[in-house]
Amino acid sequence: MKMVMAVIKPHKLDDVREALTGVGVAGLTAGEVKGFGRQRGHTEIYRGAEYTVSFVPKVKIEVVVADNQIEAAVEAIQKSAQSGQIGDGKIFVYDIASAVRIRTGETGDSAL
Amino acid sequence: MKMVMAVIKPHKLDDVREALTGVGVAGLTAGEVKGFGRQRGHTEIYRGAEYTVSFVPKVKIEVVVADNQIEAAVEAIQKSAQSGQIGDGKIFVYDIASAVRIRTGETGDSAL
Amino acid sequence: MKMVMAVIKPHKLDDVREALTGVGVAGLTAGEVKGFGRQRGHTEIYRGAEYTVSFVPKVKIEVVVADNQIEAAVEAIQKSAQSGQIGDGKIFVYDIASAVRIRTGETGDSAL
Amino acid sequence: MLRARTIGLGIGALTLFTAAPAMAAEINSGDTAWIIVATALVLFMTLPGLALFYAGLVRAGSVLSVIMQCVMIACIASVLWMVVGYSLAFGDSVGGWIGGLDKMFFEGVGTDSVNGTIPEIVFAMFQMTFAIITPALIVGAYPERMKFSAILVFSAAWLLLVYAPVAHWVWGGGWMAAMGVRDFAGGIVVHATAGVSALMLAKMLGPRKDFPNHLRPPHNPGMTATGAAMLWVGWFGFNGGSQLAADGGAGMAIAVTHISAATAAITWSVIEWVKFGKPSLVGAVTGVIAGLATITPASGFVGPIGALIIGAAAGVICFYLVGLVKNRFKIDDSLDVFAVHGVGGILGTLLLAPLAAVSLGGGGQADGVSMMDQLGVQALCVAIVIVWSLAVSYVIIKVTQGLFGLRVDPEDENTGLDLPSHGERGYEL
Amino acid sequence: MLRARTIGLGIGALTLFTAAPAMAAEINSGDTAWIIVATALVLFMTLPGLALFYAGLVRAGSVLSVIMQCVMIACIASVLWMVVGYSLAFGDSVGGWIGGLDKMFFEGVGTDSVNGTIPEIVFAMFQMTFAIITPALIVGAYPERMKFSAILVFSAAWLLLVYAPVAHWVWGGGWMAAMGVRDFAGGIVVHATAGVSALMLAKMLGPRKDFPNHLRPPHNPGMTATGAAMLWVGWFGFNGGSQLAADGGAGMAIAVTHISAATAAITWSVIEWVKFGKPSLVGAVTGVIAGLATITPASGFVGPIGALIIGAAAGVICFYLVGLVKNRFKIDDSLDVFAVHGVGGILGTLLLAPLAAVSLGGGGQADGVSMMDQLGVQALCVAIVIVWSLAVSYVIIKVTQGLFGLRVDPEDENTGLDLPSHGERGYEL
Amino acid sequence: MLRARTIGLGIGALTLFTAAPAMAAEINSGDTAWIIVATALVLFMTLPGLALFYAGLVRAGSVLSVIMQCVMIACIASVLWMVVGYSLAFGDSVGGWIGGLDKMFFEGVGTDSVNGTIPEIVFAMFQMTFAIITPALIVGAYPERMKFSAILVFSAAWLLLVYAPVAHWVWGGGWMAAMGVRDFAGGIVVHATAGVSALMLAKMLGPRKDFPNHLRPPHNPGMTATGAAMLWVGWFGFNGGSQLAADGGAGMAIAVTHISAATAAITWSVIEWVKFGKPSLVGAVTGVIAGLATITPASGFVGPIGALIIGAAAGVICFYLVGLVKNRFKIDDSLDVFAVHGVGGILGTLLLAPLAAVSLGGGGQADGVSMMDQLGVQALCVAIVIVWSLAVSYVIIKVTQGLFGLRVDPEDENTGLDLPSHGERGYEL
Ligand SMILES: Nc1ncnc2c1ncn2[C@@H]1O[C@H](COP(=O)(O)OP(=O)(O)O)[C@@H](O)[C@H]1O
Ligand SMILES: Nc1ncnc2c1ncn2[C@@H]1O[C@H](COP(=O)(O)OP(=O)(O)O)[C@@H](O)[C@H]1O
Ligand SMILES: Nc1ncnc2c1ncn2[C@@H]1O[C@H](COP(=O)(O)OP(=O)(O)O)[C@@H](O)[C@H]1O
Repeated sequence: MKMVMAVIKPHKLDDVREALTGVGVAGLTAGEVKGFGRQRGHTEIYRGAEYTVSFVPKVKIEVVVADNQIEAAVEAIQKSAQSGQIGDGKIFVYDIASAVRIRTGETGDSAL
Repeated sequence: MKMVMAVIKPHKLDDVREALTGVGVAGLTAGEVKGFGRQRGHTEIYRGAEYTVSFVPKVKIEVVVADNQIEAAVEAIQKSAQSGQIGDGKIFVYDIASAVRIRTGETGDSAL
Repeated sequence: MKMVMAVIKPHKLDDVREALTGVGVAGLTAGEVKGFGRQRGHTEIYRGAEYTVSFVPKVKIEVVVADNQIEAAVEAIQKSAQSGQIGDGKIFVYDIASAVRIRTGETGDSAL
Repeated sequence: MLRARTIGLGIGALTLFTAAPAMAAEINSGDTAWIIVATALVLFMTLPGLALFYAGLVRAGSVLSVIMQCVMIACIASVLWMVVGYSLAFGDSVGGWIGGLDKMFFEGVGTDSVNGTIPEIVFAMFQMTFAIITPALIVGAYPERMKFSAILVFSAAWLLLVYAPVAHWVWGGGWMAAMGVRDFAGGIVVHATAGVSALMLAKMLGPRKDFPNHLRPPHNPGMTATGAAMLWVGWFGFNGGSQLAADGGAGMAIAVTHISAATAAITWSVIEWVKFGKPSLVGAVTGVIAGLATITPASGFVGPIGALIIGAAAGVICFYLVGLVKNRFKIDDSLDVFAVHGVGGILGTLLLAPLAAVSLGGGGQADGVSMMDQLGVQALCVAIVIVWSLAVSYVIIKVTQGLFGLRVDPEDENTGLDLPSHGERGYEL
Repeated sequence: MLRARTIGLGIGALTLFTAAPAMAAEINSGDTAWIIVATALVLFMTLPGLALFYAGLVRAGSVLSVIMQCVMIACIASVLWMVVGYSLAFGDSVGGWIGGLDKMFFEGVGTDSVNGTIPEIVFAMFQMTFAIITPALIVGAYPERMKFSAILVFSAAWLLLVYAPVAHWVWGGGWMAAMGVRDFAGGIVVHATAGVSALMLAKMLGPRKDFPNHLRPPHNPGMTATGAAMLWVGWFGFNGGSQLAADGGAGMAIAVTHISAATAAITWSVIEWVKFGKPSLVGAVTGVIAGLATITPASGFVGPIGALIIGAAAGVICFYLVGLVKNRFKIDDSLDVFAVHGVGGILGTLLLAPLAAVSLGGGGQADGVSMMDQLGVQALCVAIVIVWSLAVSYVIIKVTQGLFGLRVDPEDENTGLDLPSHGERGYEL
Repeated sequence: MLRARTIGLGIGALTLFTAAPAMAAEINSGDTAWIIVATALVLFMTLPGLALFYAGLVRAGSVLSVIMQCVMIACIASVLWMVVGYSLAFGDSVGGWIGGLDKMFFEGVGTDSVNGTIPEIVFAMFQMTFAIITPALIVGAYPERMKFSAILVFSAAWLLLVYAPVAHWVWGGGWMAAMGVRDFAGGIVVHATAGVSALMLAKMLGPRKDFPNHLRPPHNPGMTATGAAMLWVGWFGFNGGSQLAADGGAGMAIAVTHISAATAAITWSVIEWVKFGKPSLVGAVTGVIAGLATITPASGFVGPIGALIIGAAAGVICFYLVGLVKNRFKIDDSLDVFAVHGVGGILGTLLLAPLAAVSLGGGGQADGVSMMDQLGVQALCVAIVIVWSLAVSYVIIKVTQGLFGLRVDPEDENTGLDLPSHGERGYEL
C-alpha cells in the first residue's frame, strides 16, 4: 500500500478527483495549503506600498492506493493537474505500513 | 517510531483526543480537510437549482507514537471515532525515521 | 529522498522559510493545523464562564529534500523555529519512495 | 414641557386615542419623518442586527440557520401583522381584552388616517417592526437544534396569542393601560414576553448535545459585535420612536437609552475583568444589550441619572442571571434570551417607578399617583404577563411538538443545521 | 387625502414642476428631514448593501473585486451626475427628449433653490443615489470575469446614454411623463433598464468558465443576507422617499414595499421547500429583493392587498425566470440581475395598472384615465425602454470591447479576480 | 437664503447662543427629526463603522481587540461626556477657555430646554457622538501592541484634556469662535486633534515588531470596505447634521461631502493604477475616508466645485503622506490616522478659506472678512490646536506609561491580542 501525496493548483482539484476515480481510486483526502517554490509569490498593494507575499495557495491531496494501482494513480494526477505552467506542483509517494477502515475495522487493501 | 494518520468525522475530534491521552499519547496534530469516498457529498440549493458538492468536511489527525504504542493508539482511534455509519474514515500507519523536539533538540522517542 | 515534516509556532513560518532557502531548499508546503501537547490550550471567556480550548494554532511544514540535504534541513528548521518555550513543536522525518514534478514529469531529486 | 410631558406617557397613553375615531389632529411632517425613520431603524435592528448578533454566537455550521430563522420570522410576522395582528392589538377594544377585527388587512388605514400627529399607516408600520423583533428575540433560545417547521409554527402562533393580546392590554387601550401601567417602549410587551417564553421553550426543547460542558465558543464574535452595534443604533428608533414625535421627549429617550447601554457595558466588563483578569468583547456587547433592554420600559420616564442607575443594575443583574440559568437551572437558553431580555425588561419595568422621581431628573409620576402605587401596578402587570406568556407558550409548544416534533435529527445537530435544514454552507473560503 | 393623492402621482408628476421656474413654495423642514435621510438610506443600499449582497454570492477569490466594482461605480456615477447627469435628466427639457445643460455642475442648485417642498439640492442628491445604484445593479451580470477598465467605461457611458435619458422621459418632464406613465420609484427607470442591459452584457461577455455545471456555491451566504437586509431597510428610503414628503403617502409606500418583500420571500421559500425539501437562506433573500424590485414602480399607487398580490407574483415569476435564463437561454447573467430586477421591474410596472383599483385599497387611476388605458401606456413605455436599453447597451459594449477588450486573462479567472485585478486577497484568517 | 446663510456659519456660530440663556426660539419638529437621526448616523459611524474599518486592516488574531477598543472607548466617552465633558465644552464659558461645570450630568438639559430650533438634549447627544468617534479614531495608531488598560486611561484623559477644551474654543463659544474661526463639522476639533495625537502616541509607543518590512496585509479588506461604506453614509449625519437644521444648508453639506468622498477615491485609485498597474479596494476606500475628513471643516462653506477640488487634493496629499510617515518618519501610525485624518482635517481647514468664494459656488466669506484674513485665522487656530494636542497627549502618555506601561508582552504581540487581552478568538470556522 502506498500513499500518493500531491500538491496541485487549487482549481485543478475537481479534474484530479475525476481522473483518480477514472482509474479506480475510491477515496481521497484534500486540504488547503500554501506553497513556496519556483513559482514565486505575488505582490499585494496596501496603501501606497507593495508587499511581497511568498506563499501561493495550493491544494494538497492524499490518496492511499494498493501497490498495483500506484502507477495509474500517479499518472492520473500528473496528467490531470498539469497546465504546463510553473507551479503545477509535485507528487510524492511513500510506503504505508497498514490501513484500517474505522467503521468496520477492516484492514489492508480492503480498508481503502 | 510510527506515524498514525487518521481521517475522522469533525465532531469526533474531542473524543479521539481523549481516547488517545487515555492510552498515554502526549501530543497530536489536527487539521481540517475535505474527504471524498464512499460517503457521497451532498446537494446544495442555489437559486432554484441543486448542485452536488463532492467533498465532505473531515478532520485529519497525525500522531507519532513509539513502536510499542502503535496498537493501542490505532485501537483508541478506531473505537472513539466510530459511529458505525459510512464516512467514519480511515487510519493509516507509516514509519518515521526520526523525530526532533524543536525546543530542546531531543531526538528519538523522547522527542514525542 | 526524505520528507521533513515539522509542526511549528505560526509566527515562525517566515523565519523557517528563510532558513530553509538559506541551506538550498527550493520549495516547501505549509498549512494551518491545531496542536495538542505539553503546551496546554488556553481558557476562553464566554458570558461569565471560562471554557478550556485544548488545541493551539500551529503551522505544519512539509519539505521533501534529497538525502544529502536532510541534516542541513532539519537543523535549519530546528534553529529557526526555536523560541525555547514550550510548544515550539516537532520535526519528523520519513522516507519518500519517489517524487514527480507535475509540470515536466521529471522524477527523483530533480523533481524537487 | 407640556407637550413632552403629555406624550411622555408613552405609546400606552397615545394609543388610547388610536382606538377612538380619528381626531381632527393634523399630521406633523417632522414627527412623521422621525417615525418613518424610526420604523426603518427598528427593522434594521432585526435585519441584519439581531440576525448577526445571534449568528456570530453559534457554531460555524449553523450560522445560516440562525439568520434564516430571523428572516423568515420577520416575513411571517409582517404578513400576519397586516392581516390580523395589528387589528388584534390596536383595533376597537373588545372590553379591554383584545382588539376587534375592524382593522384586518389594514382596513381603513389609508394615506389620510391619522394617529396623534402622524399618519396611522406610519404608526401601524412602526408597530409592525416591534411585532417582527419580538418573536425573533426568541431565536436565541433554540439555535442549533430545533426544526425549522416547528420554529415557524411556534413563532406565528406566539405572535397572535401572546404578543398581540399583551400589546393590546398595555398599548392598545386595554385593561392594563386603564390601570395606568407604564411601559414606554416594551419592557413588558416585548422583553418580558419574549424572555420568559424563551425560557419555557428552551426547557421543553432540551439542551444542545454538548451542554453545558463541551460548548464551542462563538464562531465569530466580530459578527456578534457588529449585530450588537446595529441593535444599539436601531434602539434609538425603538425607544426614541416610541415618543411618536420629534421633540425633547424623544431626545431624552435616546439620551437615557444610550447612557444605560454604555453604563451596562462598562459594568459587565468590569465584572469580567475582576473575575477573569480580562474583559471580553462578547461580554461588553452583551452588557450593551442588557442595558438597552432594561432601559426600554423606562426610557420615557427617567432622566440621565436614572439611566446610569438602570445601566449599572442591568450589567450586574443580567451578568449573574446568565450563570444562574445555565448552572443552577441547567436550562440551555442558548443565547441567554431570558437572562438578558427577560430579566432586563422586568427589571426596567419595576425600576421606572422609583427612578421617575423628579429629584433624579425623571419626569415624575403620573398625576395623583404615588411612587408605591405605580410600583404596585408595574409589579402586578408584569407578573400577570409572565404567567400569561408561560402558560400560552406551553400550550403552543405542546401542540407544535405533537404536530411536527421539535428537534432535528441528532446527526444533523452534529453537523450544524445549515446543510441539513437549508442546503447551504456558511463559509467556503 | 388631497395632498397625498396629488403627490401620489410620484416623482413623475412632481418633477414637472422642477423643470419649471422655482415656484413660491416654501421648504418644509419635515419633508426635507425625511428626504435627506432617504438619500442616506439609498446610498446605504449600494454601499455596503448591494456590494455585500453580490460579494457573498461569488467565490472567495473574487469577493473584493465585486465590492470594488460597486465602490468605483458609485464614485464615478456621483461625479458624473453632478457634472452633467442631473442636468441631462432634470434640466430644462429639450422637446421632451433630454434635459438641457443648464444644471451642469449643479449650476443654480444653491442652498435656496426649491423643488416642491424641499431644497432642490436635496432632490438632486436623492436622485444621485438612484444614479449610483442603477449601474451598480448590473455588476451582478459580469462578476469574476470582466476587466475592471471595461467595467468602468461601460458603466459611465451607460449612465449617461441609457439611464439619464430614460430618467428624463419618465421623471424629468419628458415625453413619457406627458403620456401619463406611472413609475413611482423606478420600475422602468431603474430596474427595467438595468435588468435588460445586464442580460445583453452577460450574453456578449460569455459565461464563466464553469457555467453552468461546475459552479461553486456562494462563498458567504451570510454576507449576502446581510446585504439583502440592508437593501430592504434602505428601500424604505428608495420607495418612501420617492413621495418627496413625510406624509401618509410616504407611509403607505413603505407599508406596501415591506409587505411585498415579506410576501415574495415567503413565496420563494415555499417553492423551494416543495421542490427541494428545504428552503435556503439565499433563496429567501432573493425573494425579498424580487418583492422589493417588483413593488417599486407600484409603491405609490397600490394598497396593502395589492402589495400581497405583487409580492406573491414576484416570488413565483422571478423564481422561474432564474431557471429559464440559466437553463433555457444559457446566459450566464451570474447573479440574476435580469430575472430578479429586470423581470420584477417590468412586472410591477404592468401590475400597477389593475392593482391601483380603489377596491383593492389602491389610490385609483389618474383622473379620466381608465385602467386599460393606463395599462396600455405602461406596456408601451416599458417596451420602448427595453428596446432602447438593449440597443444602446449593445453599442456601448461593442465600443468598449474594441477599446479595451471585455474579459480578463483565463488564468486570472481561475484564481479569482482579487489578486490579479486589485492586488489583494479577501481573507487571511 | 437668509436662514441658510446664518446657520451656514456652522456650529461655531450657533453655539454662541447655546451658552447664552435659552432664547424664546421654538422647537422645529423637522429640524429635530433630522438631528436625532444624524445622532444615530454618527453613532453608526463608530459602531460598527469605524470598528469594522479598522478591524479589517489588522491581522486575524487581533480583530476583536480593535473592535473591543472602539466599543469600550465609545462607552467610556459617553458616560464621561454626560458627567462632565459636555459641560466643559458647552457650559457657561470661563473666559473663553473652558466651559463651566453648570451642565454636569446634563443638569438643566431637560426635555424642554432649547438650542436654536432643536431641544438641547438632542444637541447634547449629537455632540456626544462626536466625543465618541474622536478618541476612537486614534485606535488606528496603536493596534496589535498596546495594553488595553493603558488605552482606556489614555482615551478618557484625552477626551477631557484635549477634545473638550478644543471643542469649547471652536464650537462652545470660546476664544477661537470669537476670532471667527470656521470649522463646520470638525476639521480642527475632530480630525486635527485626533490625527496629531495619534502620531505622538504611535511614536512614543514604538512600532509593531514587523514594521515596516514584514507587515501582514489586511486580514479582511471586505470588512474594511464595509466599515468605510458605513462611515460614508454616517458622515451625512456628521456634516449634514452640523447644520443643526433640515434645510438647504444641510442639503448642500451632504452634497459637498459626498462629492469630495467620491472624487478622493477616484484620485487615490488613479494614483495606484498608474503606480502599481491596478487599483486596490483598500486604497479606494482609504481615499473615500480622506475625502470625507478633508471636506468636514469646509462642508458648510463650499459648493460642489469646491468639493471637487477638495476631494482631489485629499486623494493626492493623503496618499503621499501615508508613505512619508511610514518610510521617511519611520513612525508606525499603523492605520494612518495622521496621514488620513490629521492631514485631511488640516488641509480642509485651510482650503475652506479660498474655496468659500462665491465664484466657486461657495457661501462666501463672513461679513467684512477678507479671504486672506480668514486664511490667517484658520492657520493660526489649527497651529495652536496642533501644539496643544501634541503637548497634552505627550503628558497623558507619559503618565499612563508610568502607571500601567504601554505595551503588551511581546509573545502576546506574536499571537495577536484577541486571546491574551480578551480571552476570545475572532474566527472559529
Ligand atoms: N521540496 C518540496 N517539498 C515540499 N513541497 C514542495 C517542494 N517543492 C515544491 N513544493 C510544492 O510544490 C509547489 C509547486 O512548486 P514550484 O517549484 O512552484 O513549481 P513546479 O513544481 O512547477 O516546479 C510549491 O508551491 C510547493 O507547495
Ligand atoms: N484511499 C484513500 N486515501 C486517502 N483518504 C481516503 C481514502 N479513502 C477514503 N479516504 C478518506 O476517508 C474518508 C471516509 O471514507 P469513506 O469511503 O467515505 O467511508 P468509510 O471509511 O466509512 O468507508 C473519506 O472522506 C476520505 O477523506
Ligand atoms: N506525538 C505527536 N505527534 C504529532 N504531533 C505532535 C506530537 N506531540 C506534539 N505534537 C505537535 O507538536 C506541538 C508542540 O508540542 P508540545 O508538546 O506542546 O511542545 P514541545 O514540543 O515544546 O514539547 C503540539 O502542539 C502538536 O501539534
